[in-house]
Amino acid sequence: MTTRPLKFWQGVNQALHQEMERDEKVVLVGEDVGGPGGPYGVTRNLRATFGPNRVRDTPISEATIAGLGVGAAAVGLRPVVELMFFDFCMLAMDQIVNQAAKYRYFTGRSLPLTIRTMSGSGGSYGAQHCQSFEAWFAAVPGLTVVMPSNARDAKGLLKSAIRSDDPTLVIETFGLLTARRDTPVDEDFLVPLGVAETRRTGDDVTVVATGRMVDRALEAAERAAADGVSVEVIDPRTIAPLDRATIVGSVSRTGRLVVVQEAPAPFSVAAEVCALAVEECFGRLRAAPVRLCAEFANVPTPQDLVEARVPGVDTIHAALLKVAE
Amino acid sequence: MTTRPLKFWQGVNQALHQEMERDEKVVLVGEDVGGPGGPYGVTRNLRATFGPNRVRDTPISEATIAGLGVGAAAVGLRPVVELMFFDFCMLAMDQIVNQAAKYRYFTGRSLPLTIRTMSGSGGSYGAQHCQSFEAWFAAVPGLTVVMPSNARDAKGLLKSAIRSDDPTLVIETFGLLTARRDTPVDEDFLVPLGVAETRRTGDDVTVVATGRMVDRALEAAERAAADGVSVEVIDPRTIAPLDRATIVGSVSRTGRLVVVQEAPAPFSVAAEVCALAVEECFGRLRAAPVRLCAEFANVPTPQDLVEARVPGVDTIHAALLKVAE
Amino acid sequence: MPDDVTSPPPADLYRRLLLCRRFEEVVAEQYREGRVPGPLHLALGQEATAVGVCAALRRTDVITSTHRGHHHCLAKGADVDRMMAELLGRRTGYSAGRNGSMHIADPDVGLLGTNGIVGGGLPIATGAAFGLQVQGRDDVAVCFFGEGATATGNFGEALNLAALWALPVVFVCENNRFAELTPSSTHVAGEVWQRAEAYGFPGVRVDGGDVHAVAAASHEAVARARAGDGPTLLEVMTYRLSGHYVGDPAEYRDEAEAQAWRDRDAVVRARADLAETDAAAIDDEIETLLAGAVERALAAPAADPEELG
Amino acid sequence: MPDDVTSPPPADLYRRLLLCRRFEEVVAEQYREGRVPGPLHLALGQEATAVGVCAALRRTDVITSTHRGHHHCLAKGADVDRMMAELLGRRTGYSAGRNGSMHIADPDVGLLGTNGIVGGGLPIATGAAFGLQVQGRDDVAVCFFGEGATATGNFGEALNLAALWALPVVFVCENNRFAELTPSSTHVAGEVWQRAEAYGFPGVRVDGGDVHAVAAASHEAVARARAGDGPTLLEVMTYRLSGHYVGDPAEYRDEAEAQAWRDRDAVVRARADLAETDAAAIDDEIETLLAGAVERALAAPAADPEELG
Ligand SMILES: Cc1ncc(C[n+]2csc(CCOP(=O)(O)OP(=O)(O)O)c2C)c(N)n1
Ligand SMILES: Cc1ncc(C[n+]2csc(CCOP(=O)(O)OP(=O)(O)O)c2C)c(N)n1
Ligand SMILES: [Mg+2]
Ligand SMILES: [Mg+2]
Repeated sequence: MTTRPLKFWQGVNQALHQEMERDEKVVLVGEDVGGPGGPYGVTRNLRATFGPNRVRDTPISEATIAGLGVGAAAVGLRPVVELMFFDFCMLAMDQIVNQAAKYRYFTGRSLPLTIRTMSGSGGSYGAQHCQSFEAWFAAVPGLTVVMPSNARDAKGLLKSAIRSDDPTLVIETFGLLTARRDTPVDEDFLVPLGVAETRRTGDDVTVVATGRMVDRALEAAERAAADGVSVEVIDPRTIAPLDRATIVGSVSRTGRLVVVQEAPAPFSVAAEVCALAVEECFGRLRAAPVRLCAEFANVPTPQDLVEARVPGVDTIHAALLKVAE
Repeated sequence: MTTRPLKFWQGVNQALHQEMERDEKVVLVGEDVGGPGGPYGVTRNLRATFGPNRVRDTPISEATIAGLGVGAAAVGLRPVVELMFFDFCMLAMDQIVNQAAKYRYFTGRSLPLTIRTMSGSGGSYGAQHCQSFEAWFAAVPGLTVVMPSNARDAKGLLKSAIRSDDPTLVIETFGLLTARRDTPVDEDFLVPLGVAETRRTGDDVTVVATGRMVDRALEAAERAAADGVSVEVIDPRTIAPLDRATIVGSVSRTGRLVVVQEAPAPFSVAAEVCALAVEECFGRLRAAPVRLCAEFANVPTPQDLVEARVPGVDTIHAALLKVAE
Repeated sequence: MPDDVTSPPPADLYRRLLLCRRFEEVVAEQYREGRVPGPLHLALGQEATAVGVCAALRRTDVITSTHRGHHHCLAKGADVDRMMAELLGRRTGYSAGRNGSMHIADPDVGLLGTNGIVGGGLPIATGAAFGLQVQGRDDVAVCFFGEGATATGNFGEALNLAALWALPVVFVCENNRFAELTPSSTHVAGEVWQRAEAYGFPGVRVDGGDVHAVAAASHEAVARARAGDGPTLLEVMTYRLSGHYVGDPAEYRDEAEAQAWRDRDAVVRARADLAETDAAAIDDEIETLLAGAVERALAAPAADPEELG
Repeated sequence: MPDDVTSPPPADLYRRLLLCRRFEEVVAEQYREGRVPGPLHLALGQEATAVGVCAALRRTDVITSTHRGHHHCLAKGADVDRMMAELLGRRTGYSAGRNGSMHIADPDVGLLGTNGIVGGGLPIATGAAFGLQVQGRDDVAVCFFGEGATATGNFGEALNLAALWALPVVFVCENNRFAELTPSSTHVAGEVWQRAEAYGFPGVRVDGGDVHAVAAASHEAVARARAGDGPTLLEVMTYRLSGHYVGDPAEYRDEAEAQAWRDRDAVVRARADLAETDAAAIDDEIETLLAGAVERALAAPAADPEELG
């Protein structure tokens, strides 16, 4: 497959273009997604290409934006709705959790709805724009939750989400919008939902990393290799349903687990991964699993404070050596 | 201390009466809390006793009900706001998570706000009234989250919440409203926030149980005792901040952990407790921790289906014997 | 229901009204027998809203309903047997008996669902209208909700967006004077129907005791929506003759007021429009239908604990 | 600000307007130097809203502000040094430099906070008004928000509840014609000020280019609230001369329209009310104040990574 070094946002944008081209039932709604092409340019050119009927700028009505998706999907569209920041999803929780997630349960019908949002502390936007609560949605029966860590997955997962017949939440990471990864240009390129990617193989320690932490984990793994520690790095990509087999398989082999994420540790994805590991790999664990997470504190605004709150490459590297001891 | 066998709702009601009597800054707002005394009678007589200025029936505006609490606390009251069911809290997430929880961080001031809600599948109310997502709020810096499992704690924790200077979410369990426990009548009786209760001591297995599952765990523990397995039962009571020391202390001693809760397992309180146990007690664990939780499925309406979804005493008992093998 | 029927014959109206009324009365009996899992919110006295509004609708139009929605479901053409079975917790019910009264849906007849969340249907109906508009269909979406729901954030959001996009949606506020255990004065500041004005579309108040008035107002609103002229807000003034739920003694209610509504009962009035023999035949028909529905439901297996979802 | 001053002397008005204007221009310079962490939303051109409204307020009255709130903070009496330090990420700032522009609060002067959530202040101001009412204080709460925020669910909820309880709150919609990168026609159906009517309280539109008009309308609304007569909705028609954020080229804007607003700039007009020497003295005073604020802030230690919270 031909690939191009796309930025994360370009992956998203290409996915939207391709899927809207492919299926006229795909529509896009959200604040500023149309005329302006998104507050961060992610959706540029979609309105110009597909017109104002299919690409609409909404007012600031998060609950109803989500509801637009639920209702439109119920009458036959395949809507993609954007809720700008995860923090704003809090205004749409009823529509996402009580309505969209339960539609199939109540009606027996599919609800091909994709909800896109951004999360994470990469943007110096402070405590009401940078939260990471992907675990919330992962706890809800009926929702698929994906969290791409790079352009390739951003493209492939979003395309899969749009083609999926069930509500899927795509959590994009703000701090990665301009990060590049080689990405197939192909229209048929999909990243399957529910399948983790082993970004690096290794024998001594398993790292499960998400979002903005994947690249850091990879770099720390490189360094650890130089120190003689062989690290496997798994990016779950889909948070719910979690690819338990890949994680359990790896941890069973290495006996050591480090989970790295941008959310604080308590009641998070990292908690679930640790619980999973100890439940499923108990006899094979050679060291206590380690959670490397953001401090359990609000997200500050200045970038150095933001960075002080989340694990850096040095921290990860040190933890890898320590757990491998 | 003189005690009386109060029902759970009576514990809540007594706490409200006592704290409103004690401090005229305590006010109560919510749907039907006033005239009708609550849709389930929990707040009866408060309006008659304290008058319509301090006890108010609101319209169905969950976000603004929570906001009433935030704003009123900011100007010197000590409000208690009721959001009937956890499922309806989804309409108030912004006010709870983005506003209330961050008030101290942004302003440096206290925000003495208590938010009461009910959760759990005890009431045959179906998939939009019986959800258990206490883990969501426990993941938020700045919120205290309590989850009483009986009348005594319902009273003592609510009183502590009202006296606390920070936002506290009190999650009452619908299925327990009429369950009794001996409860001190004393006005000075408080249950401290952040402190677990060891409901039963034992040496072989630690059970951490919450809400409606505590009584079941106690019963299963009794049965297990008859089988020669000595079970310690811990009720965290406060979910955030979790009383890590009590849990870790017990698990370090028994080496075996079973977590029982009414929420499904993935990304839940049980996940956090398991993660905690393996992080802190790694060398002392003698068996894989076990999560006994609701099935990862929507809450149905018929009571037998509801019960089929959550762990019963038999299931817990069997798990205790198995883990102790 | 044939397409584009604007004013159904009196016999049809009576049949539909009676079906709503008797269906709920029969279910309430079953409830008292302990056969209905979950709470039961009846719309006795409010039948004319559902029947009047749905008289203006086609099968391909869609509605969203509420926790108090049996009459909406029936008026939109939901299957009586599957509804009865659902309420009685049977596997032959709409969702295999697992969900009961607050979660009944039948997309095939345009019923997107009753709803346990007050105001939860407002964004969904708005979204459905958007979906219909994008597809160039001339179908419409109707959103039923109580006056209590006008206090929810969803209400203002939905009205604003529907107006901005000229969506083919009719907002039907069923003002039955109570929200749970408190009167509408606890919930509604000003007048509901007037809320539409500020958004630049028509708000209309109509007498919910008069099924013809409801049907006429609905016909106009639906025609407006079909023509691409945007939303309408109908406030149907009605009365909740039942308690909030079956078992609610409703002591907060003024008995004289209730009696006044009983005295102008839409079902009774619709019956009076018919010759007695015709009316009696319909009475029999409905009793037979419902008795059969109960019988078939009770003969069906109960919801299966293995079938969680 | 002394209590119950209804119409501040022209020199005071100019001083306050100029402080808002120059504060933001100075911060914008600092931003371009890379010294301001986080995004910066300026209210250039909108100063008369904040100054006119706050002229009717006491120190013990409270306000909620928005992501675009420097002018509200300053007009309510926030400390210039602590604001400047906060924006420059210094430990001497309002929250030790950790939070920046979108999270500035000073409860001591009645500033409950700017806010990163559009519409987030609506329930809080309503709650504050409730708290004031319960305590029998005759203080009021003022809620500032943009016209974009009128589309949020919080808007309708807050208006309804404030009306039902006759709360002492003034809702001030600062209609600056844009919400992020789209014009108000994307966001507002009908007219904002009219929304109040349906809830049974006054809605008033006022010219935001005229600080006296804003002050007069606010005075009336605040008096109404203090007297226990309930809420008022003020729609102040103004214009966002800045982009959405510093750095936004604002190409979506019609330059002629912007120029028309510049031509009737409230700051310039307020200056014209004064003798030139008086005006020049105020100009100097403000420049000195701001230059000092920048200097003191830059001399202070940066926010401390050890002080997360
Ligand atoms: C968001 C939400 N809040 C509260 C409730 C609890 N509740 C159920 S019915 C009801 C009253 C609804 O009143 P109205 O909208 O007038 O409908 P009616 O019951 O009169 O048909 C309330 C408050 C709910 N189901 N959902
Ligand atoms: C709930 C929410 N949705 C979206 C945003 C992103 N956002 C920030 S400012 C803004 C526009 C606000 O417009 P308006 O209310 O008119 O205020 P203005 O910026 O014009 O002062 C938007 C959509 C947000 N901060 N909060
Ligand atoms: Mg009602
Ligand atoms: Mg604006």
